[in-house]
Amino acid sequence: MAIRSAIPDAAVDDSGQRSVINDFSIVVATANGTGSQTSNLAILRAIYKMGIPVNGKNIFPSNIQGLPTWYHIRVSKDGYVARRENSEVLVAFNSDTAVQDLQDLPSGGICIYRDDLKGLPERTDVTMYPVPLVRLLRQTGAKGSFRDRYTNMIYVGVVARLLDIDLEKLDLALDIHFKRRRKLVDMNMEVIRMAYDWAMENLEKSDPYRVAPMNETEGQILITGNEAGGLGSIFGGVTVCTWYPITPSTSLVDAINEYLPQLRIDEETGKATYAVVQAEDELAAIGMVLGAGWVGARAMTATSGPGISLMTEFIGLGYFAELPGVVWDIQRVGPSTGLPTRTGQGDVLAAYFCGHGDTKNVVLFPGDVHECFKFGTTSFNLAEHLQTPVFVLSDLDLGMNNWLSEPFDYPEEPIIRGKVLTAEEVAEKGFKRFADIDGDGIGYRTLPGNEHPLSAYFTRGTGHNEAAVYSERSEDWLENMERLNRKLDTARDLVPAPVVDEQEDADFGIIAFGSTKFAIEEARDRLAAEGVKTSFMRLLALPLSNDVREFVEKYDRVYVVELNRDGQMHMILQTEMPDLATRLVSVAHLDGMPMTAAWLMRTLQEKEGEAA
Amino acid sequence: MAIRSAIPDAAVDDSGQRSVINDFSIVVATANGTGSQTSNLAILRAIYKMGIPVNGKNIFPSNIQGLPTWYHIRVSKDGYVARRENSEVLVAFNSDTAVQDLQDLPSGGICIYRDDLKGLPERTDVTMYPVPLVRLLRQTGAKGSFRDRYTNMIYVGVVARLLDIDLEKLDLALDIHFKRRRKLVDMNMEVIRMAYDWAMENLEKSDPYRVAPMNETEGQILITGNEAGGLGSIFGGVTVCTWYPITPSTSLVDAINEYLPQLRIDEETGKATYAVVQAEDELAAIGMVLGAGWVGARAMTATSGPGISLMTEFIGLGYFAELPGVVWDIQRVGPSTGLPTRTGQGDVLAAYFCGHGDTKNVVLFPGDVHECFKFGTTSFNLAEHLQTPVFVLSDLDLGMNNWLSEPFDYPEEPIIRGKVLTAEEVAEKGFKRFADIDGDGIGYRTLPGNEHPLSAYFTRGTGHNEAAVYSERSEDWLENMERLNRKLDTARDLVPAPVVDEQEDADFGIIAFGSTKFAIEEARDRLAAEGVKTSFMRLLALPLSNDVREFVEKYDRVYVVELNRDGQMHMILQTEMPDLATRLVSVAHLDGMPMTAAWLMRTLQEKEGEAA
Amino acid sequence: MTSRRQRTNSLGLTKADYNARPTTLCQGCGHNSISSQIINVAFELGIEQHKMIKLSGIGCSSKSPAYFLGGTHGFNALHGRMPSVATGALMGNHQLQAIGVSGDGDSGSIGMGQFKHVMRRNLRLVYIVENNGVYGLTKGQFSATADMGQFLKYAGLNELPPIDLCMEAIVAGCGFVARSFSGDAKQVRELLKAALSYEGTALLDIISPCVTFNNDESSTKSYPYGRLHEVQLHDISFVPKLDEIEIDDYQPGTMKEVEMHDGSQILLRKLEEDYDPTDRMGALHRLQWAQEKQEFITGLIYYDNSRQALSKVMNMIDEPLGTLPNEKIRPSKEKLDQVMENLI
Amino acid sequence: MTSRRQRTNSLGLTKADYNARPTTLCQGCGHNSISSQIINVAFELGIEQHKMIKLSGIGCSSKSPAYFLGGTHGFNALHGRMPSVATGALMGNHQLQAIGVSGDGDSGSIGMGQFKHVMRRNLRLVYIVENNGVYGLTKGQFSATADMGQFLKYAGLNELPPIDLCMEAIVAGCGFVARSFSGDAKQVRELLKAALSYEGTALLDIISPCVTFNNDESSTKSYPYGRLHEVQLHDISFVPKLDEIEIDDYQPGTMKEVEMHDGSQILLRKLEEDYDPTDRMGALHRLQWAQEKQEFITGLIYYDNSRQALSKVMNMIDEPLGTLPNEKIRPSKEKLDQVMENLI
Ligand SMILES: Cc1ncc(C[n+]2csc(CCOP(=O)(O)OP(=O)(O)O)c2C)c(N)n1
Ligand SMILES: Cc1ncc(C[n+]2csc(CCOP(=O)(O)OP(=O)(O)O)c2C)c(N)n1
Ligand code: SF4
Ligand code: SF4
Ligand SMILES: [Mg+2]
Ligand SMILES: [Mg+2]
Repeated sequence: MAIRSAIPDAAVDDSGQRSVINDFSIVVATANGTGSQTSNLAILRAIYKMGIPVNGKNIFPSNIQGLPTWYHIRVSKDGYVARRENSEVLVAFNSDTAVQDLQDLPSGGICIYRDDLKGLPERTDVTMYPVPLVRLLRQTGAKGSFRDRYTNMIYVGVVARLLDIDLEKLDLALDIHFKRRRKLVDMNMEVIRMAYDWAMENLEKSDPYRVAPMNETEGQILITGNEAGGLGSIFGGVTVCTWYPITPSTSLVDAINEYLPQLRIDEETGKATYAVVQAEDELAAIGMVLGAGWVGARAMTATSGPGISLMTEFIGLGYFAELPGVVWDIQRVGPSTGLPTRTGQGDVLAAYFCGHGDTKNVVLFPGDVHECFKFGTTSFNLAEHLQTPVFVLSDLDLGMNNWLSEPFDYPEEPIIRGKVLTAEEVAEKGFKRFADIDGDGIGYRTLPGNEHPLSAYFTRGTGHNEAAVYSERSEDWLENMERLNRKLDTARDLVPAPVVDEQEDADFGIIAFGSTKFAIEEARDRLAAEGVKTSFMRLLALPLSNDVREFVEKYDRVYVVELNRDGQMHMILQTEMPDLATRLVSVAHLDGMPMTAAWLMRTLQEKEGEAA
Repeated sequence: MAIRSAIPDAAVDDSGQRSVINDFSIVVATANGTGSQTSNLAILRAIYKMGIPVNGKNIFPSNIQGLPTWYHIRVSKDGYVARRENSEVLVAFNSDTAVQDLQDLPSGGICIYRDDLKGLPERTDVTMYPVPLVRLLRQTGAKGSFRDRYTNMIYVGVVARLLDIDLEKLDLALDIHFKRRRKLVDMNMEVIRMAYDWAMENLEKSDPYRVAPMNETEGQILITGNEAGGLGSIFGGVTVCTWYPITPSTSLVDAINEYLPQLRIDEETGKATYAVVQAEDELAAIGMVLGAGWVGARAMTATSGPGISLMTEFIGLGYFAELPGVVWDIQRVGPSTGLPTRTGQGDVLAAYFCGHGDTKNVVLFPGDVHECFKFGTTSFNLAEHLQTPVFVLSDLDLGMNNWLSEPFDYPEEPIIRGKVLTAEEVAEKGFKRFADIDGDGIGYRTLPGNEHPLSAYFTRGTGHNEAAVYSERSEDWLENMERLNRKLDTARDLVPAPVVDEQEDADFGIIAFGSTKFAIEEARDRLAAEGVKTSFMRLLALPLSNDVREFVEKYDRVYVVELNRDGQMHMILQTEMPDLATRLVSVAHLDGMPMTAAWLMRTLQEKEGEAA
Repeated sequence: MTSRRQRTNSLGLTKADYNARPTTLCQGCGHNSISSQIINVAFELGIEQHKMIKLSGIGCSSKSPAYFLGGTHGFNALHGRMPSVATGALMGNHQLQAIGVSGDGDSGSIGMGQFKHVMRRNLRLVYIVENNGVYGLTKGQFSATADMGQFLKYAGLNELPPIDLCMEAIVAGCGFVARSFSGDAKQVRELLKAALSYEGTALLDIISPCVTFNNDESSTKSYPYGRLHEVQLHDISFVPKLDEIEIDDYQPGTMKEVEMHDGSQILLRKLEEDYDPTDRMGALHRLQWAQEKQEFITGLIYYDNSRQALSKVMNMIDEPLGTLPNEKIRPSKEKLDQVMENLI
Repeated sequence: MTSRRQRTNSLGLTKADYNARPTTLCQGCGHNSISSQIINVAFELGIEQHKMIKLSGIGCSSKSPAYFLGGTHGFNALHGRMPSVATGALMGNHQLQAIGVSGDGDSGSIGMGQFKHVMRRNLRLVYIVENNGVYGLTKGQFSATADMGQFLKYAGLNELPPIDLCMEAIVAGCGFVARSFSGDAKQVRELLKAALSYEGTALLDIISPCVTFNNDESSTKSYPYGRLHEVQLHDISFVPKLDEIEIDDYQPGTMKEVEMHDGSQILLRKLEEDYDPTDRMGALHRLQWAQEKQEFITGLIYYDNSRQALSKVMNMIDEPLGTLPNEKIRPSKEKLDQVMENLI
């Protein structure tokens, strides 16, 4: 099983020229806070408007201005969207990193660089395209902060020329970006055109990389996981959303704040059917969620690792007092403050066992923007049905980057409010808050405001009996905790089942979750092309549903692939299937970057070598 | 393997009377806040001053006054100190619980009760001793709050008479309790004697239970685990102790506060060599610990489950920024506020994995008061040597109850301050905070105040390189996290090794930790008596040392015994030894009460039955 | 037994209907008196229990909601975190009237941040601090409201200055700030009634002695001290909007009437000549002065109803959010398609 | 290049010796000016860097300790938790002089509780809030010090009243409370010097504009607003204890001298006639007034040195606890035996 070279084989096109079409990556190196995001998104959008599958990943620093940022654009005719280890096209516009950036450029690649960069290494194995930035800038007449913005438009023009990006599509991209404010669009297009023209005249294209129109993105939307999650929550019926800003979760609540007024103002009264509260911290944010859940609201918050740590005490309360609530954790790299602008999957244990004493929480793992949208409904339904906090673990890569996707269908999953008794039902059947009438571990609850005098009870984090009365009796404690375990078992059947793709006579199995799916799918295709057959189970939730066992039983080796150091999901799988523990092989790695297919292939190959 | 009856076989003594000597339990049922603790401790002390091994356990409610409290005294000539399921001698002085208390009395037992109790069940299989409380109280002439206290002394007198407790020893016990304030002692002894005399005249002893002097407790001390831990910390060199009150940890800091002025005032200056700060909450308490650890102090805090949850974010910082600090967690029953006055071992996962991202912490498990004392030094040494937060997981049973013990030896373990560079050493060798010079994962640190200009560095929870400079580079992150893992491996060799007691040809192994050791030892003795051989490994720490694997490899079945619902240690053991996972059988149970040998035997028997 | 007709209120309920489980607090604990007054007030005002919620943190004080208004849903939250839970509950259902009970440790120590921020937000919440200067439930440590220089058997000498929760509330933007004494039943009642009519967060800082750990007369939080030293700023009475107001002995300049949003009135018969509870600076001044002189002033210390309750500020629909029908909380397919259209 | 002799201070160090890593904050950020003033002051006072520590929470502001005094140990803690870490550090070594840097979000939102309690404890800490009314690092949300009614592009309209950290500090017991403006370099410097001489916690609430997210002139936390509206209460100068004091133009009644514990003096040339920073009530009053009138007052708002630093209150041994030799921290065998004896 050989690993393919990172650079796709160049083909020879009709004109007899060696060419690589729609299958390469671009990396744009700039400093943040200069507006380069606008330029990068314009390139991304223009390519996708040309019908070509494309994906953008922003590798940005944890500050506001002036530190290195890399924007990776993967153009892939086959629709692969995972990160690639190398980019063939480098736009070296950041003097602080240019030397290293150029060193990292693979042989055969091209480097578009501002010609005032000093001390660049000599490389004869790549094509160098210098851009006389200062002169071109002078031509624009830009002053002050415009200099930065126009700098970025200049590389757009040059890239467009060199890669054959359609100027019309660039115009369209900017038009979308600037929300039809034509003046802005025109000003920027002017610079782009100027640079384009300059490049046309002055740069001789001598490399194989270019794009060519396809028809693969028609009708697709471009959206981040956080926007999708925010929209999903709105269509899932969120009524109370509380939060405290933290990267990379902030844009999820931003999306909610943006869309709510347009989607959820009551038409009759013109009033809000929702409340969004910026809390003073995460302790307050989760406290509000549980308070709101208690009175019946579909309540949520969004945060990241440090916020989860701070919420631990409240999550334990939510688990034990059986309060619904949804917590989106857009994972970044921990422990501690860690790398706030890098991606990972390190909060699996923190979420699943969040709380002291014996707690186990329901956790969902969306793997793409579709699932982010979908789980907006699913998470609330589970939280209300199971009367417990539900985590949704996304990550920075999925959450903050833009993904091409089919538009979202209207949710099929109905809004389910769980076992809530009305006053009439209390009158009819009586009410014992924690009685396990249905044998599924889930009691019936009443909401404050219920007029029946027997509906009132006291919610608490202290020991209680079936009737919700304070109790220190051993039997009450035991029964209650056993019922909570039963409830978790009920959850196994309710949570979304894993997505399975099995190949007959597969050499081994792979289990993973979340956004690593893109790298895994690509790696599987490439392995298959080399004759290695694999089966893939993508977990969508904890607790594990029972089909996980069946899957593992089928394979001698099941690789558990995840973006963390300790193999956290691997641990959980082992403890739930001790008899199969030795089949489960951990493939865990965390360096802050999204997983690549190449890394995964290499690692699987090594491990398979060891196993052989 | 039959389980023995809870009541020890009665023997026939010299005088031909059936008698059970020094081998039974007493339970005193009262309400809290009435001063009954003084009476119960007096009984306990008097018995131990008679040379008889004895243990007392207070089962008290989470309020201040008026709710049911049970004080269990186990008298055991063989020195067993675990809780027993039944007590043969009931002192029924709480009208709220008397009916149930009497129902729980095993056949053949005796009930000493106030004769104003209403509606007691008729039982012919037990001996009833009514006490005319009101009349006796009137005789004392007690008024106001004295009525409560004397009520309690009255049962002391009756119990003393019926069980043959030496009045001299009771006098001695009160003398100790009241710190030689003879007037108080005499007032109370007068009531005791009065009740004793009344019982002598009016109650005919017709049951077998009594105590008789032995010589088994000579020179032993009576101490709680929390006092031992507090003292241990003082001899371990604590300099900064911060805390926020929470049951059942408060008395640990109380002991520190009590002993520090007598042990650690600097003799020359009369000033304090320590600082104890009551923080505004647990977040602040742990923040102070880490700040103090950073400047070189041996800093600690004590808390319980809810406090651990609140400390999660800071513990992650301590782990990642590599700051020493000690956190005593005197475990109570969780999740959430749970049962604040009941015991358990439910914080194993919460402590070991405390923090989001990939964290793993060092955790110590004292099993008796000796180890509580000892770990006062060990915990600080590990924290400073490993530059990381160290948990000490005790529990309410061990921490708050009084235990007979040999006096503590002066610590053999020297005070170790870890790898701290002086200004001279920095000048000589240079300084790179996180360089792994010794290959053990532990860098050298400098303390603020170090005069060498190169000694200063910036401590942070964000990504950093070897030189402690902020870094978002993937390689730096990876290297650093791998080094932290190496450090954890180093810890495996440094933490106290498990205590092992193996029997040849043992039928199975047992792994446990903490205060369950008493029930386990008793159960093993009783099993041995029935021909069942067992080997026992008591873990003293996480991460696991390497001998754990060796132990498990020897037995087909290893029962992992713990006081929680989810078998938390069992999970950790499984994940660390997947190849042996199926040998590890979880024996987990949590109802708030200390474990009993009888329960354990029953459970092991069942499981062995299943295995057979 | 003779069956005496029991007094009933406007709803035909007896006072006993407002009881809950028997208290497990110490006999004589100030907190119990406050619970009684809550029961009295609810009975007298004819409150419908299901229209209320009661919340608390952790502590002896925070247990008390279990001992009043058994027909009201209650939430015993975490130590210091009642305010956030109350905020969430009142966002989820702003029709409910909320009583939050906390302690001085619960609000002044661990809960300081949430205390300040709930005051800023101004939800419709009666926030009662049962202030005894001590941690009752954990047996006698000093809380942040204990006086500097105070000595306690358990805790020794307190060397930190006290936090004055009334001052804190005013500074944080609270518009109804009162101090009272659990031994002053009438005042507690009238303040409670007024607070329940207030359309925002109302703080009642009620000195409520801990008879077990802090009741020595040397403590400003003790019964003996309170009884001897209480200085009422005014004699307060609350007049619900429906009542005919009848003021006997009206003397000009001795009475201040405060008109509330819902039409009720607070009548203040001035005891301290020029105290004006609507003057923010004056209120701070008076508190500061009282702190320096260790004076135990009680009454309505500050009143302002210029701020709107948060639910109004947020323009929330009249119905409780928590129980809106599914049609109102899931937008239509057309709307989704529109959104998708814009993302293409 | 010509080698000009660089100015050196009493330790023979140049100003550059007080630099640290280059800033990564935005160009023009107010926080950078404050860092510069810290460097200037340390240079001018001839501070030995190893005798200090610098601490912070999380935020743009909290990054700044990485950009001054490179020879000083630093601790970048958690969001809102600098005070507790500083407290621990100063318990472990009370010989150190501590500068804590925080932001308005860091101190006023998530850190409110720790802010209040560190003020109560009164450790020797210069507590600087780099106050820009906004969350810089998370890109422009309102913080708790933002003005009511303010509008921001990102965050919309702020509908909550601002928290005034000076008022909060005074109410909590802080004895050195100042407000300044990062655009007023001289005042920042003099206040910093005085704060460093203060034997307790000194709060410097420095309005420090966020040029990226909150620098519109309509914002009271912007440069344009600050430049136009700053009202200095006095012209402040700090005179270290060794200096000969020479006051020119001395006019009776126009100058106030404040004598500090260590013999230094703060000279206040009155600009606002009857402002007396040693009058606690007056200070609260003035702040309250300024808040109502949206006046931007700067200067030493409150000064009181009657409270002792915590290490004195706790009667701590002179040497730092953290580095006491083992003999001093482990009691003798005899002492253990004695304790054991008493437990038998
Ligand atoms: C996180 C957490 N820390 C500590 C405790 C322990 N605790 C329970 S009540 C209490 C103090 C209560 O004091 P206060 O609020 O004044 O109430 P009081 O009992 O005096 O009425 C403490 C520290 C807890 N329950 N949770
Ligand atoms: C527990 C936690 N929650 C949230 C964050 C994200 N965060 C980082 S800085 C910041 C706000 C900083 O605002 P401020 O203190 O005013 O500093 P500024 O950036 O304005 O100087 C937040 C919310 C975090 N780091 N940790
Ligand atoms: S301990 Fe104090 S506060 Fe608690 S119930 Fe008893 S008297 Fe009340
Ligand atoms: S975002 Fe604002 S606060 Fe942060 S560095 Fe830039 S200007 Fe300063
Ligand atoms: Mg209290
Ligand atoms: Mg700010």
